[in-house]
Amino acid sequence: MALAAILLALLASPALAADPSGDITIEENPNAALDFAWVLICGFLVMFMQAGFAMLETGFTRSKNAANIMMKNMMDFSIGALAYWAVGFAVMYGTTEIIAEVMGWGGFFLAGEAYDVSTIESWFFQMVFAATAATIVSGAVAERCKFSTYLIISALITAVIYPLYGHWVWGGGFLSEMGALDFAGSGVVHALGGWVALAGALLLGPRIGKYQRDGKPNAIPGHSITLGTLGVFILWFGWYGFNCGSTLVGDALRVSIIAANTTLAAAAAMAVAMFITWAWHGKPDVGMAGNGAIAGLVAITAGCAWVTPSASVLIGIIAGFLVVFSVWLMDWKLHIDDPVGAISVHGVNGAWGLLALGIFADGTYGGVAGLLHGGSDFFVAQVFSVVVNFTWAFGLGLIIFFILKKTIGIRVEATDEIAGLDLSEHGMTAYPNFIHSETGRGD
Amino acid sequence: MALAAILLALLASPALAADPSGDITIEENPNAALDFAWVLICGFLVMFMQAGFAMLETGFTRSKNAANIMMKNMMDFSIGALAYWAVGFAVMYGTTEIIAEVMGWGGFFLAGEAYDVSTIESWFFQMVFAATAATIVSGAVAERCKFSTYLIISALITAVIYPLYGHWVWGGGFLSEMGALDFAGSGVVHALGGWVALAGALLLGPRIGKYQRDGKPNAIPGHSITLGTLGVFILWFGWYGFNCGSTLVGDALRVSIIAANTTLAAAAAMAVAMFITWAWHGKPDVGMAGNGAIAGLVAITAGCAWVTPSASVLIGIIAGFLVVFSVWLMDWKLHIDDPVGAISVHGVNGAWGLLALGIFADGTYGGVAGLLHGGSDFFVAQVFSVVVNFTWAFGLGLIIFFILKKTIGIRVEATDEIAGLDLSEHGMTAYPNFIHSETGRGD
Amino acid sequence: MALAAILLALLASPALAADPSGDITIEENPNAALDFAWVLICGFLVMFMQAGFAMLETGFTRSKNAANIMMKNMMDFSIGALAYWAVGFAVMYGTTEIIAEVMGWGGFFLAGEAYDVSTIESWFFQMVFAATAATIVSGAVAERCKFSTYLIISALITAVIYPLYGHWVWGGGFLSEMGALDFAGSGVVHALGGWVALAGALLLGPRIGKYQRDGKPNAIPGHSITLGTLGVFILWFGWYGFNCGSTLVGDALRVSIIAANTTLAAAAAMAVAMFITWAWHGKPDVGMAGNGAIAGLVAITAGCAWVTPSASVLIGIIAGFLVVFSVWLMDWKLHIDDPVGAISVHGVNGAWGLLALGIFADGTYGGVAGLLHGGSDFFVAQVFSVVVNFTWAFGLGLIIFFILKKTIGIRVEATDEIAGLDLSEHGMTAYPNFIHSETGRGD
Amino acid sequence: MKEVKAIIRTTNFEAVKKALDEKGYVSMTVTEVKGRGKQKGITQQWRGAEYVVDMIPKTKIEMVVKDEEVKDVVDTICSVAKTGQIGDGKIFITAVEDAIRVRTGEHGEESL
Amino acid sequence: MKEVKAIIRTTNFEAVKKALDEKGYVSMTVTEVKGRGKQKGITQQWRGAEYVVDMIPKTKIEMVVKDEEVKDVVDTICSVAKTGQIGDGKIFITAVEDAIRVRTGEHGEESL
Amino acid sequence: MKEVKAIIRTTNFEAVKKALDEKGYVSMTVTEVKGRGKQKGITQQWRGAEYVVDMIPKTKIEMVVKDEEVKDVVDTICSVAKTGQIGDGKIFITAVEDAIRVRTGEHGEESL
Ligand SMILES: Nc1ncnc2c1ncn2[C@@H]1O[C@H](COP(=O)(O)OP(=O)(O)O)[C@@H](O)[C@H]1O
Ligand SMILES: Nc1ncnc2c1ncn2[C@@H]1O[C@H](COP(=O)(O)OP(=O)(O)O)[C@@H](O)[C@H]1O
Ligand SMILES: Nc1ncnc2c1ncn2[C@@H]1O[C@H](COP(=O)(O)OP(=O)(O)O)[C@@H](O)[C@H]1O
Repeated sequence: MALAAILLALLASPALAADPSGDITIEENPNAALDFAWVLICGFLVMFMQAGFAMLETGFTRSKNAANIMMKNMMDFSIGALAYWAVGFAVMYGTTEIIAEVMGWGGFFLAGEAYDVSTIESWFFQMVFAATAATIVSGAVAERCKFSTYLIISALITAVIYPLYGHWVWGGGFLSEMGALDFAGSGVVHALGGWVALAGALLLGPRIGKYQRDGKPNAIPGHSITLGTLGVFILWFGWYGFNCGSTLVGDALRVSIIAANTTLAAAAAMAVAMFITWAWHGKPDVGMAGNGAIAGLVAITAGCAWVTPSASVLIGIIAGFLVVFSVWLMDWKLHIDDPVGAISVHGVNGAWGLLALGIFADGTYGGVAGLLHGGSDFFVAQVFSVVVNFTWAFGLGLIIFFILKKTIGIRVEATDEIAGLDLSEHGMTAYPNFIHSETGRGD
Repeated sequence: MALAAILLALLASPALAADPSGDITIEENPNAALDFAWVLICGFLVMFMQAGFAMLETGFTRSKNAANIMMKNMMDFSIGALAYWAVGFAVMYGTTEIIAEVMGWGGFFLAGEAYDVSTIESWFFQMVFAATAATIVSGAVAERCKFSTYLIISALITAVIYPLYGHWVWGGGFLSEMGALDFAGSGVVHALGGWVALAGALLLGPRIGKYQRDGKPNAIPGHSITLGTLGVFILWFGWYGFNCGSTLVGDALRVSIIAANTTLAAAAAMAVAMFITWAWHGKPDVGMAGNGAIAGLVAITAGCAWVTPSASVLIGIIAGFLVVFSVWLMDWKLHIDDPVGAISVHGVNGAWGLLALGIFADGTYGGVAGLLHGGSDFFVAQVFSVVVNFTWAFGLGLIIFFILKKTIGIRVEATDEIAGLDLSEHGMTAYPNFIHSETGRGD
Repeated sequence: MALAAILLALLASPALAADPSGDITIEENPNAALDFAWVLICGFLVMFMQAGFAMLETGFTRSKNAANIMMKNMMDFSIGALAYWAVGFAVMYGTTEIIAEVMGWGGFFLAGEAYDVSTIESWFFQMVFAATAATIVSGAVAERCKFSTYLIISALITAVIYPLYGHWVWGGGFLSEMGALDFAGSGVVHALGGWVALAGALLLGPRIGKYQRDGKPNAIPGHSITLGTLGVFILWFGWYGFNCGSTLVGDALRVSIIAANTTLAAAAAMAVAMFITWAWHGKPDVGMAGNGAIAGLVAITAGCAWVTPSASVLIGIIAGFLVVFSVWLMDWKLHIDDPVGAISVHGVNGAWGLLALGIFADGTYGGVAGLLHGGSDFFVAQVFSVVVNFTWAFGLGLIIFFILKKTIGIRVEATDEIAGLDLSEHGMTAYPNFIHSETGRGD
Repeated sequence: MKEVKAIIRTTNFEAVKKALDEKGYVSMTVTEVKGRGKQKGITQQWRGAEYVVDMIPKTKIEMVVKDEEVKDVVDTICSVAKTGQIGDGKIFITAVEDAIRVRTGEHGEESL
Repeated sequence: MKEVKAIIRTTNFEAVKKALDEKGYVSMTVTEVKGRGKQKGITQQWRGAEYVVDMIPKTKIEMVVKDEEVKDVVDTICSVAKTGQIGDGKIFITAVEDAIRVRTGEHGEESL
Repeated sequence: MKEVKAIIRTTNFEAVKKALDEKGYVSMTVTEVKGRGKQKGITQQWRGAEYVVDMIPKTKIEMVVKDEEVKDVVDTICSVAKTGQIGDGKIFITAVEDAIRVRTGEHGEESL
């Protein structure tokens, strides 16, 4: 009802639009044509990452929760887009000067002045980023989080958590004023999503059956390695849009190096993650190779425009180590149950990405130079950014999950969890024409 | 043989080509470079929607028909491309003036004057649209339609049904002269496909087991929610090409608003469809959420360039209601068995899209203004367009399916249907390494 | 360790970079912006073909090897990208003049002069091609090749086999000097990959159970026709990047004809392959239709820029015949076990593509005219190119597989093969929540 | 008590279930199996080659019933599952010594 | 020797397995089945419509044990698999005439 | 009539089927099961961690044969299914009271 009223008001409101047709913009800047084409196409690719997350996440979890995971991944994009349209974009990039260091204001519902081709181009690219941040959480809370609660989390991430931090780094806020940088969002998107995921996984507790009485973790294998791997490929594909589109213009030729760096970091991290498991357990691990690739992509995202290809390989190698080590740490030491490794992949490597940028930026592009090239101030700003990022996302995540836990609840009933969320939350099974089996796990 | 003769004739024919190298075109219009890049990339995305349709359709139907559905989806693109090359494009956009109000003529087999970079750029983008119209039918006739018959339908849609109606709206025919508009094809592609699908589903009759003796419908759940959802994501991704590419040029900056509108309508429709099922049955329905998203995409397709983001949300909300209601109507009242909801998604919402454009177009782009902004004539033209669209597609669909039914037959034998079309039509099973089960449906 | 040393050296090395920021390049050539956007986006699409190969290959093989196939497809891209970064690109396009007719030299690790936006743009597009060549082999050696050995093969293809032959055709080597052409790589990528695959399949021998005592082949059906078909669609989609991106510039308007030709050849080949199986076995074969589409794509790759749409249809028709015939020949006469048909699709049709270009090029673009249009010299050059291509790829493939066979071994143990490579090579199963079955094959 | 184990065509299962249902025989356990008997397999095709699948998917019904119900159950199954063509299936009868209802611990016929 | 055939809730299987394990009853064969009995099905939904699934996935355990072990096995299963709600399952006991260990060719009880 | 129920390694199934076939024992019903016995599970890995799978996929063959055929069938299965390593499987023999061919309604041994 309230929504209907708002919509009617919006439809009736006098058009204060800036340049809704684009005629003025293109006249003033003929290059805008290529800029728009570039940013939009890259944005489409980023949107497609939603499919990648959905496939990766469902592939790495059990078949009895597959439909629930599909639903979460569809709905976080839906809710995310709507929340970012209504509120998120306005507090991230709104240009009304109130407390510009902390948050923007203006352009709610993309109405009024925001009804402008350039503003909406920016909205579109940012919206797919916001939805990415939201969807990361889905993996860490999989197989036990209540669906209704998850919708609220998604809305909060895209309306508040992401936009505010995003404002600080990309919207002219205090982190950017301090000189902190994040080219395509290792911190703004990935670490932020990863740390909220950490808060969620922590407060949810591990899945039933994940830990033995003595605290030894059980492996709970995913139900489809083929879909999981498809997810890895789709994410990698979409990531080119993520990183390369973050030039935001069509004539920044550095973009070829961004594409190469993106590839090399992912390739190196995947190879390293695979070789570690091979050395460790005697056999190369398929799931960890997939995690490794995404870890490398996350780690290069902040610095992709400012480092060399060789540095990218190094960043990827370290990402490969980090992801394997972090997954082990979560599982065996911290006893935080993260079904798909979202925290290790996005949180840990997102933070590493920010630091890596502060270390390896070589000064050949935009004058951004890291520690190794004399930029110690810049490195300090990056360290600070990592701390703020963690504090904000993890802290706010804890608060939100805690409040939700005490109110509507965050976790399904034990019997529902054992029966599977597909049945309990959606009254269906994902694969009704196949005979299932979960028997066979030793404990 | 006949084909071979034609091909030889084509190879031997003197080159009357206009500008096959593109040298003249680029000289006359340097912007053509970006135009071509834009339209082709968007066309690639539209082509990829074929994968989305295939996944959605197979995910929402039973495993015993999965290979047949794959085959239909591959072949309708193959046959569609060939039919549109041989005939379809020529009758849609052929420039020989005979009866231009009704049909075009010229450019068969892309030979002669049509051997031109601009003509073929247009052909490519239109071909992927034609194939989309064809593939929509596949979902509604799934699990019982003869494969051979389906091939004929696909050829007829892409060679005749789509091109003629398309000519009336986009090729300078009588509907466009009346002022009717359809930016990217809610009517030309989706409603058209949906109404042919309606004719097919009607004449085929419901699947065995769909209705109980008392007329109460049974649910026949799809065999893979993960693949079905992947289909939704792929379609959504491809739809950006569908809508944004329909600018047909690279420098129409309004395209950012098109992308935003596309997203918002789909997001709103998906959320609404989900919430309705939640309120209705107590649990949010995954399949209906997916249907909702596509319904929103279909509904915004006609108006995406001419409405505001807020109007798009409203269009999406109504699409969400429409799809849930229409699916219920087909199942419970009209007893038309549409396994994947193609009629409700593409037919009903395609018509709604045409009307919505006539209502909400706000006049800020190209001067297109709907009912709410003073364009009552335009609205009337849209209503007329809806009627013509339905009459043409449903009427011709009925005639064709009827003739086929009386001649080669349109439906497989009952025993073949029960055994599954994979076995009966293709002598195979889609998942030979898994144990299947169809038992368990109460009736 | 050695790698670490190299990386450190690279990080420390003085920047000899040409134009790492792109400022000079864009100044000198403002068109570079569109060129970069075009080539990179097309490159992204080509990268996505990796997902297509993975899906097609796993869909067409048994579930007990699905994880292994995922791993191979991920790792060949990883290893391929790294090998092409370290070595491959340098020997393919390196500009130091040593023996330019045979190989390039320079730009190892993309360091020094190669740290340049144009060079790296070229690297990116070539890297995804190199990885495609590598991944082709995966299908032919599936279900029995040792994983460790496969990694070595992948590295050799991307570091040596592909770059050297590529240099001869695209890098100014002796084949290009003779006038041989290959627009997007029917020969350079596909036939090359296909002939290495032939060598591999030959030396590995058939899978256990493939042949009966009397030499009659058993069919070993793939485990997921839906994933296999998804692979076909993804490949087709990515192929537009492959062929259209090979213009390497953004303003070659001929690209629309390339897209059309690509579509038509694939469509025709798919239809023909389907109809042949229909006529032959009484039922249209889904797997062969998929193989047919890819065969058509491979066959048009060399000539896509230089032939007419009608010729493309003819090339596709012949490709459809060739693939069906060749699969039959491998299976029934040569007894070479190629689980997914990689040799027939990529090898045979890659060679056909080179010849077809030599026959049908019509002279309207770049003056390239084939046999039918008076270019008999050119045709001879193409024939020669086919021979060199086969000799190089098959010969070197034989040598490498032979050496590996005699040293580390190329095939897993028989018991491991029967149990499946997922278990034996990776200690896992791809679908642990489903009941599997391999029973039921008559022999 | 006897166990009636019927292996029937999967495509006949729904009809058999309904027929048993109407006669009051509700309880059953069903397994998806593969089998072969007189029926010597069916021909399938794969990428252009034909081959014979000799283990054909069937549905196995296990019902433990009272001795006096056996004949009726068997007749009901036979009447519905019969197409007259090879592959209709088999029914096997074995003795069951005891039956226990897990929920209540009841033994014997009353637990069925 | 007797065969204890227990059809239980799939969600109880892990607990039953562990309980049997602790009592030393390790050997078993497990099949994923569907079944119905008193439990008249569960309601599911599909694209906005509700429907009843009457064949519910269950897990079938087959264990061949010595005559004297039957009671203990049955009791163990019952104690763990019992939730008290309809659908807990059934256990059937049949006589087994002989058992053979494939690996050694041993017959009878020692082969179990 | 007896039912021979053999639980064997899945990887041995094709060979067993062929051996039985050659001796004229064609009819059988096959189920994919999981089981454990002496074989205490196999180690697998998942995203960098190892774990033990204790229910191992096996194939269950059910054949109802004439009393006098039992020994030959058992011997045939044993000879082919034996690898000598733990996990080869078990064969159980039970009495079958009657058999009915659905297609014809025949009873007893002639229906096998
Ligand atoms: N002796 C047997 N033991 C176990 N299962 C059998 C036996 N005979 C037949 N079956 C099962 O019954 C199914 C149908 O048997 P078949 O001989 O093909 O049918 P029909 O009774 O029409 O000749 C087989 O696929 C198999 O599963
Ligand atoms: N007479 C029977 N014959 C075969 N299986 C049975 C029989 N009765 C019950 N079952 C199996 O046991 C399962 C549970 O039975 P049900 O009657 O629902 O439980 P309860 O014992 O709690 O009443 C059923 O799903 C079915 O698989
Ligand atoms: N007592 C039993 N009851 C039911 N099934 C059994 C029994 N013993 C063994 N099995 C089945 O036989 C399979 C092989 O048994 P196992 O003891 O591992 O082999 P082995 O005979 O070589 O010691 C098991 O996985 C299980 O399915």
